[in-house]
Amino acid sequence: MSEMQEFIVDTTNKILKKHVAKELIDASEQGEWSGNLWDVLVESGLVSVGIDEDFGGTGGDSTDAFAILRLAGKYAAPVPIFETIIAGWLLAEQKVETTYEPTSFILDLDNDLTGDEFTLKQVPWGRHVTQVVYIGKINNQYKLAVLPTEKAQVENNQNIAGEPLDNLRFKGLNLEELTQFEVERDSISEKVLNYAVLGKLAMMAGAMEQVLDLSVFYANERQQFGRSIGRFQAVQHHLAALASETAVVLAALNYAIVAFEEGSMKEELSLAKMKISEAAGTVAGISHQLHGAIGMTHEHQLHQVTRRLWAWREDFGNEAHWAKKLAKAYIEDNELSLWDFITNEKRGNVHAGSTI
Amino acid sequence: MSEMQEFIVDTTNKILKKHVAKELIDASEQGEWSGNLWDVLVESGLVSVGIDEDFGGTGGDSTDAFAILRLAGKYAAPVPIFETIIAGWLLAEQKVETTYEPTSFILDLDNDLTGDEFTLKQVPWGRHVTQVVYIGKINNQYKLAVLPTEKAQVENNQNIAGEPLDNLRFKGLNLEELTQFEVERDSISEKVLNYAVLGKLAMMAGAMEQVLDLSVFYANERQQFGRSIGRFQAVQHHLAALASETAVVLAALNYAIVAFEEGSMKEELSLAKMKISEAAGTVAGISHQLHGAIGMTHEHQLHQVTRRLWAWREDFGNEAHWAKKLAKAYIEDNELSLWDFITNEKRGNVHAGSTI
Amino acid sequence: MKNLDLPVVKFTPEQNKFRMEVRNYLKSERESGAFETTADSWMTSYSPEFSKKLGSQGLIGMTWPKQYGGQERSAIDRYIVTEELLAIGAPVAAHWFADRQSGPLFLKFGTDEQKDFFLPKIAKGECFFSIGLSEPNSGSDLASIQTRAEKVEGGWLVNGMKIWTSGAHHSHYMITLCRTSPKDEKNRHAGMSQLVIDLSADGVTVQPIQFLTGEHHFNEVFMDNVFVPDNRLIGEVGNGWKQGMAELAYERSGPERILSTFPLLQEAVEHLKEQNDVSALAQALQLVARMWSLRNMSIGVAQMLEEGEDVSLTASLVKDLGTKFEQAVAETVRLLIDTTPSVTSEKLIDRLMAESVLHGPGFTLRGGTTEILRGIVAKGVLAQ
Amino acid sequence: MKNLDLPVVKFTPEQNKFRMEVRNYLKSERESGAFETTADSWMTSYSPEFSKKLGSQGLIGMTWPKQYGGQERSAIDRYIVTEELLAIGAPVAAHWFADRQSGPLFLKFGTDEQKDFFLPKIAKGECFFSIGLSEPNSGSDLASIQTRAEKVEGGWLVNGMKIWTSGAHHSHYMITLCRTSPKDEKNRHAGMSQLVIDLSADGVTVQPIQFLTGEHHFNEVFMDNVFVPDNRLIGEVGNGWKQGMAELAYERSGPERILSTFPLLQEAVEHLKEQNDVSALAQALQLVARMWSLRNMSIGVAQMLEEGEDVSLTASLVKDLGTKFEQAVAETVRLLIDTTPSVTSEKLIDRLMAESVLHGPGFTLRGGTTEILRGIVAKGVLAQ
Repeated sequence: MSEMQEFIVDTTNKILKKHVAKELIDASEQGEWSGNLWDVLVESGLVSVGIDEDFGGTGGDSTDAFAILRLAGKYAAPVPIFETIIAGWLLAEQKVETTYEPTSFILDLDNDLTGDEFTLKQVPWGRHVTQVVYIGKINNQYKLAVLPTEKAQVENNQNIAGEPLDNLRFKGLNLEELTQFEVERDSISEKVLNYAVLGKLAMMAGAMEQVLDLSVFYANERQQFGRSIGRFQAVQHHLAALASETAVVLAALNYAIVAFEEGSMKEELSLAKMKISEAAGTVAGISHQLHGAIGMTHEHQLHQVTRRLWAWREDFGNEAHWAKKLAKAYIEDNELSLWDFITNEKRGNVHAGSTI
Repeated sequence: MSEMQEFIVDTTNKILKKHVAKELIDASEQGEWSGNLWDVLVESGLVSVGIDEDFGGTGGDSTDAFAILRLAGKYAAPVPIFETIIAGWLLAEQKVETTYEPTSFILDLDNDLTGDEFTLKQVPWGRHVTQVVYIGKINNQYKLAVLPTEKAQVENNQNIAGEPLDNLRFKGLNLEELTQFEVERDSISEKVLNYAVLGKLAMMAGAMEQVLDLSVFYANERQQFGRSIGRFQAVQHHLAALASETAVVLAALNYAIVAFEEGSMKEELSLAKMKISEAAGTVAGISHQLHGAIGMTHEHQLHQVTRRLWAWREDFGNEAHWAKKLAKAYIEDNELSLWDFITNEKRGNVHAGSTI
Repeated sequence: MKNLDLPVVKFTPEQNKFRMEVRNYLKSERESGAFETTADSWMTSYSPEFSKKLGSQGLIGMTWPKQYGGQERSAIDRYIVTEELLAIGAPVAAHWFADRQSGPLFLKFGTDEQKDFFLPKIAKGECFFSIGLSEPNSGSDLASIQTRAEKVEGGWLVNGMKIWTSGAHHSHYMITLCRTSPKDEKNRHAGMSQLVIDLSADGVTVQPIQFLTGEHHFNEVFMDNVFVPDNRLIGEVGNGWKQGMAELAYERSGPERILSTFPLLQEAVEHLKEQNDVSALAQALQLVARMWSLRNMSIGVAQMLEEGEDVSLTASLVKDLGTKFEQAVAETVRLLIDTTPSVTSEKLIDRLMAESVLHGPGFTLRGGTTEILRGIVAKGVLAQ
Repeated sequence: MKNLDLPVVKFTPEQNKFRMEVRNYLKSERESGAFETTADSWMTSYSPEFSKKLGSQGLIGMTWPKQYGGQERSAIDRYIVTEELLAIGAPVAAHWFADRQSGPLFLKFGTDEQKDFFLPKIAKGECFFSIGLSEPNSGSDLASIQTRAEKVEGGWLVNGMKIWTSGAHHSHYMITLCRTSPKDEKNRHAGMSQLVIDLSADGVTVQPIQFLTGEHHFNEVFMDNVFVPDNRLIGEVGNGWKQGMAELAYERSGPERILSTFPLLQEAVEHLKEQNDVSALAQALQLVARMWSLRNMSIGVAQMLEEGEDVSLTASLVKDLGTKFEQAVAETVRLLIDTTPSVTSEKLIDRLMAESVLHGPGFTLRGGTTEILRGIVAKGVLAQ
């Protein structure tokens, strides 16, 4: 980790530790906006990392941003930091200055906006963002466009983690007047998925770290039959499995991030998504078995991370979805034997720039 | 269980307990013929149960035969009793008197015997049987035929359990002169599979009972860190899982047998095969984990049953094979909702005869 | 090792006919809007109105003597009704414990007065019970409970606290395990008794424990000098542990240990059938094979219970396997069908998936954790 | 909780080139009939000729000083070679332990004379070692070993018995953990020492323990007044336990904990690719995703070992996950492709399946059972 990155991680950690209490997450799930937390993150420049200062960003690279998102996942920070960072990257690439406003994005290639009434379905944090970066068709042309939410009617909906996933009904918006850019379907889709999947994977890895921490704490703390439950073999097995899964998830994540940073990422994204989405359910399940009844209560913190794991593992397609995608590519585009495929390293001599 | 069946089970149990020692199985896997055991089984009439006395059988019904096969599986009896019983049923249905000779059968619908040189591949117990009931084409017509093995050249091969699975090269056999019967492809195939799958499932259930017995014995016997390993939580979990799987396998088997006996069997066969083949691997794996290193030795008895479970679970198609078959039928032939399908009981008012 | 074979139960034509009647009744109720299908409905879907309807149809306390409002039907008939209710995900949480545990407990250990007083009301679907067992820090070690009942003139004075009490905020009574004499370390299970506590009595306070979804099913029940008259003691003083354990056998092997997530499986199978997706349907049907086998087992145990045989081992086996199966449904289905699990979704499969995932961890915890069950089973098999 | 991140290792272009050289060499060896691909080859596929060839190619003892016949290459280079050998299922059992454990042990604790004497021969692929640890009834509790070495004039007199000793019937030496002073219940791991026993010495008897398949890999080694000269003691008297445990770290996280069944996976993937079976291939690739992640982890641990960091926790994690993965390969593949597993089959996939299934149970037993590893890990994480 570079010194710069250590500093960013340290700062982020301090901010989130201080500002994200269980009650804040509860309130957010009840519909409140975590305004204070958001303001602090904005002021610290954390919602615009990976964007060059020329476009109003904070600088740093995408690896720094993924490190921030990993912590956001760990603390279950109830703000659209993931969406804002990635929307910011997409806009900066179109040379749009970043605004520091809470921003969402949605990739919906089958959608075609026409006329002056249309709906965006399942927009993450829809009710709380001031703009949505939409990637889909407008009048039958693929566009990346910025939709201000001011005039949108919000239909509340939420994912399994209680995060907003709202339908936005737009009315009276002039599609011609939007900030918008023509894009090529496949390349924009790949780009958005690269950012989004990696970002979510980082958040999932962070959430798993938190699950492990909570489990270790509980196993040390909780007494039964006169001794701490960490001394029971079954509980030890649970802890070992949690530690194993977390470590292997980090190994998947870190390799994918390095490949991305170096501009050589190919199947690493699929493989990391496949492994990490699979691990999410394992980790959540084991931690609940370990925590017993207390972990099933709203009062305990565990569910705030496990529900996020259950939600996030499905985002942008779960492991089975990506496995099928990879299988198709493997059959169609790949001439290598499996071992050649696994050890095929084009990395090490590629050094693409990583600041966006 | 009827009194008659209790008597049969009791007799079989006594015979197998007395005659099937580990050394006998070892010798069989080395290629020896378990002649003594076979003779006792023949004399007791156990290889011809379920065949009417009119055709030289011992009487009794198929349920009795499945009870015998369950014990044969439990003791890993190294003789072609499964093959002989089922071949006997198939012949009796064609009014061929049963011979008490060790007999194998093979269902190979894609094979077409012509001329005077042909090969039967992977014939169970091929080297030790005097005849094979062949179900497949002869000169492009579906037939059930009896092939004497006298003139066949044997190419030794074996399954993962060390049971013979030999290629028989026939030469100079006059196909015209064989005892043979025209059969209808689909109905004969279904019939043979019904008998064969149920019989093998009974053997697998018996093998699982044996695995559980061996495991319980070992857990009580083996000492570590100064106490019997049955007192360790991890070992207890293993034992509980073994008992659970064995019990649920018996529940699957017994329901399928009753349905068969009543002539109402439909998807019960697939469901039982799917569950029991799945359980076989679980049970074998857990028992080895429980036994540790000793279970990996040839000296210990465990592998004689676990290797059979690993072999038998693949016989006549494994669980995935049957699941696909059932899925196709479910899509094509079934109008019921899942719950209607599961609870669809035509039984209870059907009383088909069961003696073959 | 004891034989693990269970009886094979064949439903009679009459039973199958009865099943179809119940099924059609429930379908028409659902169509008329009386309820919506949910996963895990027996734990979470509460409707006193619907319970009353079931009572009026004779579907509660079905096996009990007619003299107490029952129908004197067989355990298998009751099994059929239970299955149908769960398979359609009907709202049965209100009367569940009264029907499953409290009624049978009264029949076995209760006085005539208790039977006369409670059973007809339960059977009508008008009287709901909770079970007061766990306490803070008792964890899996129920012998360590501290709620105590002190003998006073004409009754008992109860002080203490129960936790994880399902439905106490709706129920009329709670069957409460209390210490009636001090703990004896040599016989840790002695000295406990079961008392029926009126949840509206003075000194009783019910406080919600929010479920992780924010839903309210569980409670803490505080008892501060609650007076319980002598005629509300069940069975014998000091015999509470044994009575309570017998009660638990009823709850281990029923269809509710297999079918909690069945509505999701059904929805998934219909979807895959429509899609003609043989490969994915095959994987879903592998779950059906597990379920079919488990169901055979569970019906076999029901039959043994009916015949008064000891099912402590086999019932534990069913629960261990069944609850794992219930969890496996969601984890398998999500790999076969793309969903966005959400309790607020308008898509049925998304909602059932959310319910199944969120409630999933509880399946292997409630009614004896996996660890406890496996301990019981292991001791059972090792001893044989 | 300590951070579980491991270093990300990027192979350099030189390393990738080296990998291709090794791969091409092995492929040409296989084509020329020098060996057949097998699953679990590092444990079961024994060929002194092939070991010698590898030695002559500089592929044994690669990281050791040139002065002792090594190549002074990096741990990552060695990692690459190990991977390539396992992926192709080459017969490497003969020299495996000498290369992996005994050599590094001598380098760390051995005398100059020992290094001079043993290392060059090992590196040439001409000197094979076994590891004498387990004893009958020692089970997982190695502190309870009873083989004892008594000090005599000019050396030690060893009496006792070792069990599960891989390859002792082929090996020249066995590094033997012995008691050199009586057991102290307060410090159970004290008083043990490591001696190099010449397996051709007087008093040594090697008896086969047949593997469940009938194959001969394991042995019992009896030592009856075996004289071991002073210069065959490794390291310090009484320090044998510590030295031995350090040795174990080398064996926990290597590619052999991931790749034992890789030949089967490769064969299956090729088959499914040919069949254009997207759905089944997707399931096989889910295994590949696990393997890729594990491999990243294993390489990270190798890097830490190279840097002299403590890997006791992380190496145990790799082994626990890796061996489970190795087992999962056969259990998954069999559901995707119809096979008739048979060691005598002419069909490669049937044979690889048989080998993988039959050896499978051993993966999670050898080198520390799942139970032991999980205990180590749990204690590790609880203490942090």
